[in-house]
Amino acid sequence: MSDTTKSGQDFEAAASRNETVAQFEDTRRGFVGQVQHILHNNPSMVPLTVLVAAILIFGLLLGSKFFSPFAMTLILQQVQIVGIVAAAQSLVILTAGIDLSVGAIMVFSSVIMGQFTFRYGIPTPVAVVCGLAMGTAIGALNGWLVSKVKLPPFIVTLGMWQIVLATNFLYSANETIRSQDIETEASFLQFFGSKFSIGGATFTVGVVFMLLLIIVLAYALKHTAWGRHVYAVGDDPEAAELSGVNVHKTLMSVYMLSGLICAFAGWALIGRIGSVSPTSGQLANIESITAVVIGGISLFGGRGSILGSLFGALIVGVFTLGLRLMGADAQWTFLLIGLLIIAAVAVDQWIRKVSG
Amino acid sequence: MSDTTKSGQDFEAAASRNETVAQFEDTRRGFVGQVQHILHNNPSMVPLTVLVAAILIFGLLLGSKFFSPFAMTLILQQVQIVGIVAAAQSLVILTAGIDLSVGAIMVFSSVIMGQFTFRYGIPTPVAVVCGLAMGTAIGALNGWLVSKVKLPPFIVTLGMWQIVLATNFLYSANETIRSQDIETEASFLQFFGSKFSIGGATFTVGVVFMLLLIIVLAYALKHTAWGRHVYAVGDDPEAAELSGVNVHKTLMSVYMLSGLICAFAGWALIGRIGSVSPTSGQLANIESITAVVIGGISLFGGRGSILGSLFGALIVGVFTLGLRLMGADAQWTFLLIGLLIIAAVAVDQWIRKVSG
Amino acid sequence: MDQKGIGLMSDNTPIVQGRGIVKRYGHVTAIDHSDFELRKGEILAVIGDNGAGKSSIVKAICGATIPDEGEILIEGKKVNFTSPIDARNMGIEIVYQQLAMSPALSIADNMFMGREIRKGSFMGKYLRQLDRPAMEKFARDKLSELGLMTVQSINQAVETLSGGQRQGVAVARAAAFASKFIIMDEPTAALGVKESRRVLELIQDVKSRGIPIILISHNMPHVFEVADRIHIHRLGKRLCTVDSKDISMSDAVALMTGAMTPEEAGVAA
Amino acid sequence: MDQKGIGLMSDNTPIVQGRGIVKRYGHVTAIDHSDFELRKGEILAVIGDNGAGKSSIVKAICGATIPDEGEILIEGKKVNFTSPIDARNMGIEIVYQQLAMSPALSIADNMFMGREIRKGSFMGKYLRQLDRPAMEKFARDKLSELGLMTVQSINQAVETLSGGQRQGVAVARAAAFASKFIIMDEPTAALGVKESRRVLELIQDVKSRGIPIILISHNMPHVFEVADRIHIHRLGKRLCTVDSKDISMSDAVALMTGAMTPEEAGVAA
Amino acid sequence: DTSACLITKDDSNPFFVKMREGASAKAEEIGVELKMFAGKFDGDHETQVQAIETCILDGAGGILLVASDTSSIGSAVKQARDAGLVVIALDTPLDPADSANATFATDNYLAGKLIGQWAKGHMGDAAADAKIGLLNINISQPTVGVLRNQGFLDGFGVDIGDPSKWGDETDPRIVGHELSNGNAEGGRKGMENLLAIDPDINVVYTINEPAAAGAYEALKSLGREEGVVIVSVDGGCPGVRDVEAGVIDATSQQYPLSMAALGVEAIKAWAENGTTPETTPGKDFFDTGVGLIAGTAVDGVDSISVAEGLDLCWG
Ligand SMILES: Nc1ncnc2c1ncn2[C@@H]1O[C@H](COP(=O)(O)OP(=O)(O)OP(=O)(O)O)[C@@H](O)[C@H]1O
Ligand SMILES: Nc1ncnc2c1ncn2[C@@H]1O[C@H](COP(=O)(O)OP(=O)(O)OP(=O)(O)O)[C@@H](O)[C@H]1O
Ligand SMILES: O[C@H]1[C@H](O)[C@@H](O)OC[C@H]1O
Ligand SMILES: [Mg+2]
Ligand SMILES: [Mg+2]
Repeated sequence: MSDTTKSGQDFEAAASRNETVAQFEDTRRGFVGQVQHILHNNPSMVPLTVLVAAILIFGLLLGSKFFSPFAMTLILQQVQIVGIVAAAQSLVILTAGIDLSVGAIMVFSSVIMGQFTFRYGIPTPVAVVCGLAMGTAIGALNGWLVSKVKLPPFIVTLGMWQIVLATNFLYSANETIRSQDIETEASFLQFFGSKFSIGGATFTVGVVFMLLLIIVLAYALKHTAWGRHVYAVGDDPEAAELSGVNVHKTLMSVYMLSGLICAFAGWALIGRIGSVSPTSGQLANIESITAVVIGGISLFGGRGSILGSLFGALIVGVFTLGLRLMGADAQWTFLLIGLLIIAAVAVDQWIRKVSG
Repeated sequence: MSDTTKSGQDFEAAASRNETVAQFEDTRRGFVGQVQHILHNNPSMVPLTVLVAAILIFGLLLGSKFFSPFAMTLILQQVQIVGIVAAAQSLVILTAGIDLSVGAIMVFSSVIMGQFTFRYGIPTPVAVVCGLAMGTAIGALNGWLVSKVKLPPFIVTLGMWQIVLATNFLYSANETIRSQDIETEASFLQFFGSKFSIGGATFTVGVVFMLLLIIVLAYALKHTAWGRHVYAVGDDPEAAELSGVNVHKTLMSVYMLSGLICAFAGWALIGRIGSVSPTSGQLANIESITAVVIGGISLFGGRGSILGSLFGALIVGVFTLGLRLMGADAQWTFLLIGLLIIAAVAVDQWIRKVSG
Repeated sequence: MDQKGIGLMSDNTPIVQGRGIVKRYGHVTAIDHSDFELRKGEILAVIGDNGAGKSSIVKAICGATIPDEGEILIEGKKVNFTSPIDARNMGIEIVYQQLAMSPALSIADNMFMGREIRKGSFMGKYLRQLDRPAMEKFARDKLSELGLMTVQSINQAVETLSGGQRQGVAVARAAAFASKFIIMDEPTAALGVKESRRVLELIQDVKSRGIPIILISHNMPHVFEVADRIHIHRLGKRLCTVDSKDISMSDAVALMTGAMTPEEAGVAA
Repeated sequence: MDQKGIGLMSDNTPIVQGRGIVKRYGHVTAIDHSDFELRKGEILAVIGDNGAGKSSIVKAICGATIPDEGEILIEGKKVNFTSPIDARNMGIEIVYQQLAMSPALSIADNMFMGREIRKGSFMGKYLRQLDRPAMEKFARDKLSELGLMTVQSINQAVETLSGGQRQGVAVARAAAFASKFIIMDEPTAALGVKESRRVLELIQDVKSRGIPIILISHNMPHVFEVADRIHIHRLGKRLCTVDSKDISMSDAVALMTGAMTPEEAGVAA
Repeated sequence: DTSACLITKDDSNPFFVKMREGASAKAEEIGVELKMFAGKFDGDHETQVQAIETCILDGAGGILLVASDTSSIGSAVKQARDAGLVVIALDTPLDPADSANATFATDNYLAGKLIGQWAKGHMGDAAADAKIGLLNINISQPTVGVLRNQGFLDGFGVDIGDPSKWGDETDPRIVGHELSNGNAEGGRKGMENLLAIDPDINVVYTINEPAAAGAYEALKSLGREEGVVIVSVDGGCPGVRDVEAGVIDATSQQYPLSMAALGVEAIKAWAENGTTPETTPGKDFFDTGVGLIAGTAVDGVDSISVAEGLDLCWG
């Protein structure tokens, strides 16, 4: 070391190496401490806990009416669309963005799939691919405006929402394509509605798709470089750029993927409602954002897990069905869901605080 | 200085005082440079420019039909509700929050004013005060949840929106109080609708209220300590707290004021539509946020001017009326408003960039 | 300046005393049963490795974080600060290591944040109008005293300042308003040679006004230049406090890095 | 290391050359027709007052900001960086004054941001799975080399680190990955005595690998300890560049603060 | 040349899309210049007020109005009439009906009552212990929704309590009121919820045909599509084809095209000679009629065949 200190100050020589890594004693308090630690390191554990608690409570209150394979798979089917859209929304929100156009992209994609098949006689699989491409293209436009023109995502997607929805109505002339026609002529459009049973419980392709989608995205976000970049961009885009992340590419990939996932949601929507209806999906943006935030993803970006969004969507589904089964009427259900939203996030906050 | 350097390092003595303040030469380029500088220092100049340009263009296209005192004051009347709500929304957004419950607070307050008068026979002015108090109370609840329980404003107000709206429907039993009844029995409720003329142009009390409100808030935000604190909290709440701002008090004041202003908007709403209708105001949140953001206030808080929000509301009003008069049908109007939202903010961004 | 408070307490009551302070962040114990003491009229330096817990302990003292255990006494009276505003109301000012400014607001706005001056006129009394000229003049004066000459306008947003300029603003703010004591967490870290000099002078100035100072710094020459006593922090604890005249720079560094124990150095732990 | 590039250029072609660089921020001119030059294998210190424009000029060199005027040559070839990624792809690493980290991500994630290591296995090839153990080991090794012993876990989020710990991570990252040259903007500002020592050693290490370094610092002893040449920046311009052996610390400080002119000091401007 | 405005509740509902098409066709035929406006959603009162103001400003001769808020719109309508415009209400009578110069509308209560009577007749004795699910519009309970719902229950023989709201009935045959937002997605979800409450539901009222189609999907996915009576309102072509296919059992058909055409003619007549049309005897508006379309006729309830319905359907 002597040669490095050619004009170093004397006292600094006293700072000799001390190779042991410091370990402060860990004075955590047994079981509770462990639980808190787990919750702290797994942000999606909180909504999962709320979800399980909600199922148990409604199960106790309602008995087998609620605790049946029928009711459980029904909830999955009811949340599938919101769940898929929430996956797209999660990606965007992780980058500190927000996507208000998800519902419009979804319904427009489904209209493209339907109209291309029925109006122009294009083979159904090709029409489906066109619908998926349209969703991706709208997502790309969103991404370009956010990343290149540097407009706030809220504004971009607010504008795009209105543009896509108006285009959707103008193009479709608001015409519904009936379920029976699709079934006989283009049943591939209803592919996501196909059913199969596992031990008394009925699943649809759409439900399986939702679950797989979330798992794949959770993997990609956690275990690939792309995923790390998504978090970094959401955390602090400037820092990310300076430290070598291609912020533009990352944002483009996120918005395009979001558009594509919404288009898949559009396909799943046809499976669920049988028909192609241009008026669907009007609440998809609010519902997906609700799911994402109940699921513990920060609206400021960079924090949270996509699994949480799935749990968030399921929590809302469980409460809605549970409350209806308990006889709450629609207005009361609406009120209680409002309370639930606040309460779920308050619980989350509280657990995080306790676990420090 | 010698006594302060009892063990100072020698070389430091060389840093003698040099009292002239550095002035780098200013190489700005004439008129354009000046304009850019003005725009840069007055964030609301950009939306104002867009507004004036829009008025001129529609004036040229539509002639006196548009360029008349009647049309101009009509626009003011049409934006008054959104303008008032946007003032409330601006305050909240300046603190880096968002208020999705504005419309619900507005309509519920108006229902309280109406039902208290008609259902319980309370004197109208007292009923109005009760309505205003209710708005403030809901705002306080929002503020408390945001500031004390530390929940994200998006979630708090999303939940509150549903809670207040459901309460509104439950309480009012979806009953409209008819304009004729109000006129004969409680005309004070329609006070904001009272008209007076200045040189061919007709103004309503509601319009004047909107303008005064914005002026007062602009003053308070710019010239009082409270205003500085609102900006500081929106900029970086932690830094604000550390540097001596009572963040809790500031947030409470903002949300309560927002609630109160929304309640005033509810009163103005009765003036505008004549009746008390529990189904009004469902788009007030989206419309007010649109106005605020077109007006140049950052959704990330701490930046922008409340005057901008007024201009933002007027821009949307001008475009809507202009497009309608030009015969664009509703879907095309939506589509063009969507484009406008994106374009207005893109222009804003561009000007800011050029003026660096 | 709280003359009365000083007058009432017995002469050797410390201004600040911390006893057995503990602060944990999840698995990390940032402060581990540490003590702390600041005496009347002194400059107390706090030194220690990166991550030793220096910032954490001064934050606990001024209410910026709430410790998990332990008690804090100001002039012999137990206090329970729940926010830094409580501390400020007692005349305690802090220069935070991560500065605590509102980036979009101007230098003047930042200096007066939370204690703005209102106009004396009708506008000020009834419409609560701020006295901007007064605030700007004050801010300009304080920055000039520090020799921060390259600041081009007092109405510049803080986010447009260089790192060192920002630090200068924070130091000027604390020095201008403190009446009980000042905590400075690495106030010269980003400062230039000239500006550092000014800050050290300012610290001496403040001391001569009778206001004690806690100075956290990694710059040993600076520490030994101004400090009366040195609190050496190591692994979350106070290792020892020594008189700056009784110890050499090398021993101080050896102590704080663990190359030497207090016994070896001949100082009391 | 870009051996080929070095081999091809003539011996006295500077590694980096900036000519007539201008950068304005609205009314503020941060760099005012300044020149800049870094030579092969040297350590070039950049000194100057707070706000003199030091950070601005090195940001212009590495593409973090785009200058309004002037040209930049790397190894004699004109470059137009539009993003710091361009610079990084050429083997240029920067330690920014405001650090540039993702606070919520771990130390290891931050060190490998933008150049993550994938597993060699099927998972890595086809499912693009990251090789976390490898990245963590590498990160731990680099931090240990710097003596950043108080970091408790390599998976800790950067936001939970102390100011100095963060700086250590940034320095370790740059040193580990640079192949052409490194820019360090006040790398020891927040560091403790021991940690600063390690950084200075590291700088010498890097130099001995043939990689030149630009070091911005306010710490004169550090500057004179390691620098070959000193670029003195004043009021947005390069005042002069001097050999560190040809000038005393006092004269350097006098030059940079304007107390002395280059002529008085007997150095060429 | 006469100019007129058509203001609908929204322009995403096919009902209004067709009404607009009918109005433009008629306007072109008889030489009326027509501009079209719409609320942003069904129930958007503010935008309708703005549209009325715009029409006044634009110097239109008359307004065809499908009001979202039938009583609140009164003051805006008065303003228009004071400015010399003729205001014709379409589809939904205003409150009071004489706020408008004339009205061409469906009697929505009657539309509901017809499907209620038909369902009762169709089920015969089983109606006495029917299990009824209702798929309404949305939580703000707009008047059309209330009128059809209460009309249906009345027709089915349920004591409806307060006729101005749904949900206050005490008849044990009612399983529940769900919301559908008038679309297929909501129809399916609402139906699923009703089935979770009571899987034995056998009568389903729906606010409109998209909601009915959604309800059918829910039933089908459980293999319950047979044996449940689904009734609806509107008579759009997809809806009538759904009756043909047995998806919907009966629907009350409305005639938006004729409403629109009659309305345009009335404005023309007003402009030319200041006359307004007569009201239907016994009602305070001109009833454009409701046709009950059912796969199988029921004694005592007038209905038309699917084939006739397809001739008259509108989209
Ligand atoms: N908010 C936090 N969350 C988790 N850990 C934290 C937090 N703040 C500090 N720590 C940890 O506490 C320990 C002490 O940090 P502190 O900032 O007090 O160190 P310091 O002595 O001021 O260091 P430096 O000289 O680098 O500023 C560090 O190990 C740090 O990682
Ligand atoms: N983004 C910006 N917007 C406006 N002005 C800026 C911006 N960045 C820097 N400046 C100004 O440019 C000048 C030079 O700043 P710079 O950060 O380069 O100084 P520096 O020499 O690095 O100072 P320090 O030693 O304090 O870090 C300063 O006057 C600063 O206020
Ligand atoms: O009659 C119409 C009704 O008023 C509206 O709300 O929905 C479409 C039609 O059924
Ligand atoms: Mg510290
Ligand atoms: Mg700098």
